[in-house]
Amino acid sequence: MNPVNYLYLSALLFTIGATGVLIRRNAIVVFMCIELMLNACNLAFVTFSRMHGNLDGQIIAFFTMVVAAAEVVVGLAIIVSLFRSRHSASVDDASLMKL
Amino acid sequence: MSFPLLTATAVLPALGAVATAAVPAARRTAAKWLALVVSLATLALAITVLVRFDPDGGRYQLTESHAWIADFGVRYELGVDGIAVALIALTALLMPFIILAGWHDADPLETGSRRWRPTQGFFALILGVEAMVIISFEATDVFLFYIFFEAMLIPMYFLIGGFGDRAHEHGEEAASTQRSYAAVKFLLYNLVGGLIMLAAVIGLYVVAGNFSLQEIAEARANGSLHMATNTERWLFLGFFFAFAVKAPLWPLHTWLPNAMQESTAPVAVLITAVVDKVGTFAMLRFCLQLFPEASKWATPAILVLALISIIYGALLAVGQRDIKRLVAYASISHFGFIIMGIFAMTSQGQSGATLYMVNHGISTAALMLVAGFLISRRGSRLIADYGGVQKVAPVLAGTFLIGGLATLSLPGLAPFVSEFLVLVGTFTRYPAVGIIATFGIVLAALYTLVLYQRTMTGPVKQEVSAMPDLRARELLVVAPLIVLLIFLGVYPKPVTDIVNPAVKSTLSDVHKKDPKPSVEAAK
Amino acid sequence: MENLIALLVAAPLLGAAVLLCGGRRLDAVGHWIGVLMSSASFVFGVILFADLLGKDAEHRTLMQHLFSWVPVEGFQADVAFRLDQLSVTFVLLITGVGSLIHLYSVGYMEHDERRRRFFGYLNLFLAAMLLLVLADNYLLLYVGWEGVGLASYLLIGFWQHKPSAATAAKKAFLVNRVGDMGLSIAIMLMFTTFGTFAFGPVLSHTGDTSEGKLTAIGLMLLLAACGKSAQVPLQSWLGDAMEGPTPVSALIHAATMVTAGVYLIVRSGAIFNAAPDAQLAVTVVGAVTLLFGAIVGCAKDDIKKALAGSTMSQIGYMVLAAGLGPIGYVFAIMHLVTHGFFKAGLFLGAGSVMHGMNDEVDMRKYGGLRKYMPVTFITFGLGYLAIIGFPGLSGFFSKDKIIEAAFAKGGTEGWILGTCALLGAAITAFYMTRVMLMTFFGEERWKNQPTRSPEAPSAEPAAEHHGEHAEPHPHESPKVMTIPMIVLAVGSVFGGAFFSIGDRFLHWLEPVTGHSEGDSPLSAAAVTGGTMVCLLIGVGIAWAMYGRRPVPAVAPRGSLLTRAARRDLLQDDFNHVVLVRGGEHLTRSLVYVDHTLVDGVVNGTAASVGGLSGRMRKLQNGFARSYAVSMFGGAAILIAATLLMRAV
Amino acid sequence: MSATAVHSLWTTAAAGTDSISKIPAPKIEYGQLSPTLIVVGAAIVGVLIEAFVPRRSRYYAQVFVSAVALCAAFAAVVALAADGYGTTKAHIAAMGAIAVDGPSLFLQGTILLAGLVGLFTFAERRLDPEAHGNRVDSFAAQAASVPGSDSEKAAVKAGFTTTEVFPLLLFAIAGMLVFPSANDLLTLFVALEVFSLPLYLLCALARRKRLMSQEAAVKYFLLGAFASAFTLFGIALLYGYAGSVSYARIAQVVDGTVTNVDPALADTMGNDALLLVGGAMIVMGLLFKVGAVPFHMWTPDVYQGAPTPVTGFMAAATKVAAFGALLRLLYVVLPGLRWDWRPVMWAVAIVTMLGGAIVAITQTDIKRLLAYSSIAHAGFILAGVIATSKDGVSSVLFYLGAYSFVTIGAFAVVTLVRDAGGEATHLSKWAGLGRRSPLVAAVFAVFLLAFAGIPLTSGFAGKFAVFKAAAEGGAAPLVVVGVISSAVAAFFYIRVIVLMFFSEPRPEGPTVAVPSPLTMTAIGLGVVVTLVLGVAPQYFLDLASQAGVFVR
Repeated sequence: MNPVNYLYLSALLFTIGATGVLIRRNAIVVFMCIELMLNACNLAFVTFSRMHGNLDGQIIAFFTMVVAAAEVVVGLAIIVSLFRSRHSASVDDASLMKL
Repeated sequence: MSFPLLTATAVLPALGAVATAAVPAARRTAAKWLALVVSLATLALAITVLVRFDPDGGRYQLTESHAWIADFGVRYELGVDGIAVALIALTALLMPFIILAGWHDADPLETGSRRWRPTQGFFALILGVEAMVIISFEATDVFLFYIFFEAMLIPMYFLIGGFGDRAHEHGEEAASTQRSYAAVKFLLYNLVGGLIMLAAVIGLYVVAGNFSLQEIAEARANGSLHMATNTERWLFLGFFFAFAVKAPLWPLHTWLPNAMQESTAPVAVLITAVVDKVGTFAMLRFCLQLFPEASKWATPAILVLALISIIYGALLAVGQRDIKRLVAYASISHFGFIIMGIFAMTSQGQSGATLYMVNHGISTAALMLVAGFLISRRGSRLIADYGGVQKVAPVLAGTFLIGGLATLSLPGLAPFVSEFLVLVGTFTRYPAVGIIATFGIVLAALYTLVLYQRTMTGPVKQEVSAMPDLRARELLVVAPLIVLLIFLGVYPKPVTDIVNPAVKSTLSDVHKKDPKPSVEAAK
Repeated sequence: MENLIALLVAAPLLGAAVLLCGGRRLDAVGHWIGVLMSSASFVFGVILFADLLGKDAEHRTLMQHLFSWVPVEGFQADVAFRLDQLSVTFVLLITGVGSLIHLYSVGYMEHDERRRRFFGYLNLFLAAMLLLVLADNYLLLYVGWEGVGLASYLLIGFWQHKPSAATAAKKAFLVNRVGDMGLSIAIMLMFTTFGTFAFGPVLSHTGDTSEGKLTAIGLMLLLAACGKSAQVPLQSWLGDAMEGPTPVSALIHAATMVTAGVYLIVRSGAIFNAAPDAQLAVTVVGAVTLLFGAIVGCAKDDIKKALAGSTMSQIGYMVLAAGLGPIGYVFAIMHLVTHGFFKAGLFLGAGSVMHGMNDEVDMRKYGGLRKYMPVTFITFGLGYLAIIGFPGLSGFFSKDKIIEAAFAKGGTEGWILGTCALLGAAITAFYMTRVMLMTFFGEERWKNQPTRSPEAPSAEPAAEHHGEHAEPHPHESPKVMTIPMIVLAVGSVFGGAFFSIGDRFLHWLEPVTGHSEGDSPLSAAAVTGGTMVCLLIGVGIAWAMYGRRPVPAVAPRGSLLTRAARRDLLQDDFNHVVLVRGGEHLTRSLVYVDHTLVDGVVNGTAASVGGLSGRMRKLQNGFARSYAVSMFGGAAILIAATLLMRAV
Repeated sequence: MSATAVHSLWTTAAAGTDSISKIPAPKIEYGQLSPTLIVVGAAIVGVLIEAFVPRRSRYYAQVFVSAVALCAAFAAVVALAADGYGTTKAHIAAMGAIAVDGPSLFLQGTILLAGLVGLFTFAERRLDPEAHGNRVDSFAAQAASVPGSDSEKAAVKAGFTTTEVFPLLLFAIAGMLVFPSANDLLTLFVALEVFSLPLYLLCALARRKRLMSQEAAVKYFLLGAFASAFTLFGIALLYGYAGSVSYARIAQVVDGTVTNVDPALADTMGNDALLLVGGAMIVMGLLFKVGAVPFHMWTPDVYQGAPTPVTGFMAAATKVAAFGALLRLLYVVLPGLRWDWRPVMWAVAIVTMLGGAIVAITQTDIKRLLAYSSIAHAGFILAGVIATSKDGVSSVLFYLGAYSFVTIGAFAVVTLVRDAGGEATHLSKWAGLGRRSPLVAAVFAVFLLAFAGIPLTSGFAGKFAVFKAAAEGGAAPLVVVGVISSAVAAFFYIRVIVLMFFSEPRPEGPTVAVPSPLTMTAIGLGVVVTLVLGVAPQYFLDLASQAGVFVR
């Protein structure tokens, strides 16, 4: 099967993720969408690695996972503390600062 | 390496400023005396410069040159020609009078924080301005000049915005808002001008590769540095715009009336008599030397603007109800004359213009300072609030009249010589312009005499009936200025002798010769 | 001997300096210092005059070069004096009459606490006036020219607390400034044409340049002369100038300063000779003014204003003569000198009358004063006879010569000018007789009615020292005042004869002004006869109107012309409507423009940037997702743009 | 560890000819990486301190360790530079992962100094009134406790302090040190995350106004993660394009010096669409970090919400690191694409300069004002970046150095002006400050003038440098726009000065707290640097211009 299709898929996933970020209110969901985008990246990496016949892409994919994990740790911490103090995880409620 | 006289002349007041600022709050008077002494010492140095300067010597004398910012092609280069010397002398001369006149202007009404020391600040800022003005007269490196041309704005800004006339018709609150409006207007106008000049300065560097006035001028002269016509014109406009704002030239003048109206009389003098001169001086030194062709190209337009300034300023002066505004518009008219003389490109015109800078400085100082004394007595700037002062304070009225007569350039007083030179110099090359400009002298008579009549003559107004005459300190400020006005009116030769050679070389920079008379009647 | 010349100017200048800076401690002696200084320079003048007389006619020119004044490249102005027959004549007139009037003022200003200052100004005036006539180049002359303007400004407005005086002073200065514009432009033209403006070179090279240029210069000089000598159209200030103390009117606005214009024209004769059109203009101005002034003089009830009108008209004669070229120059100057005597005398007389009449100036409140102030009456009368040209008195000679010269101009011009001159003579006779009759004859209208009635406000505050509304007690003035009057009267009686017999004056001035006999269509006798007839007619009418019938104490409404004449033939109203009102509107609108347009543009820009900022600020709405949108959009644009760059 | 190192390791294994023992160990020049390593090490020590040192002495231990570490790291940088690694011995270390050259050393030095000064402001404990008899800094007593809850009160009463901020700071600094010297895209990404994540946390730790602080953190985190996702995808695309993530390799492919393209890969290898889109996405990620329009919108909110010391540090150091990375990317990886990205960057620079300056005019909160001004400055720096010349690089380096100190100093001053509710950041409260405490006002005025680029301040020298470079680089219009926007910008700096000096003080106005020597040093250093770089910048310009060459 032509590996290029995987690229199309990853692009699709990335776009879905981005759209999710733009349209979803709940911080958690937004964050999940971001994770989705990262996964799309991983897919792309792996695919390219396959196409080029070198392993860099796959290695990078590992790194990305690690980073993403770290991100989750930090992100959830922040979001949770926000939720606890506001009893809402909606990113739109958090708009004290504007103008 | 001889004693760096020029640097000293600029550094002394700077140090004085720091010292003055450092004087503790309680010792207010000490700060005043310190400032006065420093300004006098500076005057002494300036006189030394005047003496050491040889009119028939090289173009730039007492030069100093040190490496500074190699990356920007900037050197610390100082040097004075006749024009600069004259203006440095003027600056140093006026300062003691300004300080003396502003003796009580900055005494704090209420004691604010223990560390709040307005008086010290006032005099420190004045000295700071003096230092910057002097060094920008001395700088022969475009960048060096630019730096102080710009930096000067900051102390001026605080002087205008921070210190105003005591009594004010709408109370202290309104006064402070108006003051800060004037200050901001002043700063923004000049900053915009300066930033546009900055672009031109950078452009100049890109074209020329360094900032040394002499090197560039030489390179221009011997053709080794060629500028494309359009480049030169754009750069010229960039420089000229900044100078025209500073000068100020119509239609960039509107900051001046506000600034002079809101600031105390000494500061107002500082603005018109000293700081603005940097603008006209820079036109002579930088615009003409760096961009001769563009200068000639722009001359017609500039002459028209100058002409408008002359007439327009005078007419507006007639229409003013505020003494200081009136003087401000009168100055605008006079700056029109100066700029006209510079761009007439004749030796009479430019010598006249330089002389005009000096004389205008002195005459405006005389008029404005006396006006300041008047205002401080009555606590109002409105002409309508005065009348019959002549009866109660004859000396004040007399000095005021002399100042006014100088402003309308009465023969026998200094400004007449310069004004006539400018007119003749313009007339020989542009008769029409010269004739139109001549109307300015009638209008000058109008606004001056109307001012004098409304304030000094007529029945004595109730409010002024108890007005004291000039005090010793005030007389000490005015008398020397008046003597100077008369002396330079009768015998301007000392100044012209210094200025003429510089003007000659400037004219040769722009490759201009005086038009020859049709009949060689002169022996 | 040359070095004395500077002293001529220096003496009164010193006096002025001392008096003005001296302060109160000089109040006691100030006036005597003033008199001393003026008479000192008179003495110098006489010495120099004698010295000149000693020389033969060609070498009667003394030059003194003091120092180089404004040296700039081609522009070389020196402080240098030239004393020749012309200037020495003026020197003597100025210092002589000046000294007399100084003396007179000692008495006249006795009660004024600012007398010291007054004498300071008078001295200043003398210095400036002498500088004017002694200068060797036009620029220095210009200094004197404006100097006298300043002095006259200060003296007209001497009583500054009176708004009318202050206004009059300002008006005088401004109108003169307009004239000065002409002078400065003339100097500039000279500089561009000749490369110099010293008398010698300029006047000797008039041949080398085009007539057009010379005409331009001539007209500009004429403009200057009009301003200084109160010639139409710049005459309006002279009437108001009478606000000044009477000695001032006598010295500055009758005898000396106002004649500076004539001096200028005669001095620049060479230029005018080479520019006929300019000359014609001069004659026209002269003729018009002499009629204008005369007519105004007929209608005024204020004695000083009446005399002012006559001054105007007499100077018109001089200008007319000066415009006639070499034929007239000498007579212009001659009339100038004689006029100096009798007009000064008349003014002093008027002053003396006012002095005795609680400073009343309205002639309708005079009458029959000859009994009360005999000396004044006689001196005034002699002056009167002199001015109307009574045979044998000085006015007769000088004016007659001018009329002759006018006819001698030849052609229709000659006829017209001559007729004007004759007409003028007739009117002069009329209004002077009128003044004479209303003042010294008829019933005593000042009896049993207080003076200073509202419609004739007093000119002099000295009244404050006399009772305000008391009935006046006419009395003769003190010696210090009468002596100068007597001296001047003598001058006005014999001056003319002295000058004319054997054409002394002519031969004296000829080397400077040159002279030529025109071919008059009329014989000298005919002209004289005509003049006599006009004179008699004028006097007759005046007698018929004011001598036989009693003079109403309140002015009758009078004919349209009379009312116009009372208001200076509406010339002032014209100025007011056109210049003053127009100017006010102009300035007011300009102030508005400066505020709204020039300033508005800047403030507008600032405001619009602020508004833009406010609108852009709204984008920052605090919602993270909308920020994300902008990032996403930005990224999209970035990518698209990059690709686009490659595409194109 | 770096990707290439790893992969060479793998590939050799895959070759599988010899036994594992033959695997050559990757060669790491520890000496040349020492600055980073020191900081990381110290951070880890900090974590241990948190774990084992009793609460009382944690604060001092942390401050001490961090200070020592930063100084040591800076010393290492200086040593390396002196050793010529910045110029002659500049090379690529850690098997192609890290470039040790002029720019990286210069920027690392700047970051370390900024970090040190930042550390001082972090450690300041005299500004807030003492809570229950123990000194407190500007960080939450206990981040986990809900604002206003009893647990929070208890934490405050117990005198808890979040000393974790110091290790976090060190981690962030470590990431920033790597960021500008990263020489392959993976390192770049990792570094990006390493310094971003701690910052996200730090933003959430304000003691006062905690809700705003948390909100700022959330916004910063979500948007940052969003941006880094873009970056990562861009990296993926570039990898796809070049078959490698090392800068050198990509650059070669871009230049076309690598010709032996496997035909099977023709549709990916050397496919310019991938290159352009990828490049654009990575650049976008970096522009987000520097806060360039239109990726700037997080800046004001985060600057306002974050604890002021963090804001100051962030504003200074993040810009330095991000611009360093941007420079390297554009000069080393994409020089071949100059004609594609320059016009785009032009547009970005212009909108950034103007946008930042214009919006700032109507701001009413001093921190937001400074945020917008930092946006405008990002625009100015971009103008230097666009010059694409050695002068451009050095001018940017100089500007960053000058700017970072002014910024930290300015924010440090902001921490001093306080009222009952903590820092009084609303402009109206600054009215008449010049009357109350002229010194503080004067210092702040100096910083503002430096921001405005008034001569004799470092701001002017920097601005002149970048504009000069831009003009020489043929970007004259950019200079004109820059000049105009500086004029606009001048307006609001002046507004603040007017407020401080020319308007009457409010009776209920804020007080100026007297700080400990720590903050004083921070501010004093800012002033000194500002004036020195303004009056005699030559030495530092030389430094920057020597450091102006990237190793390839």
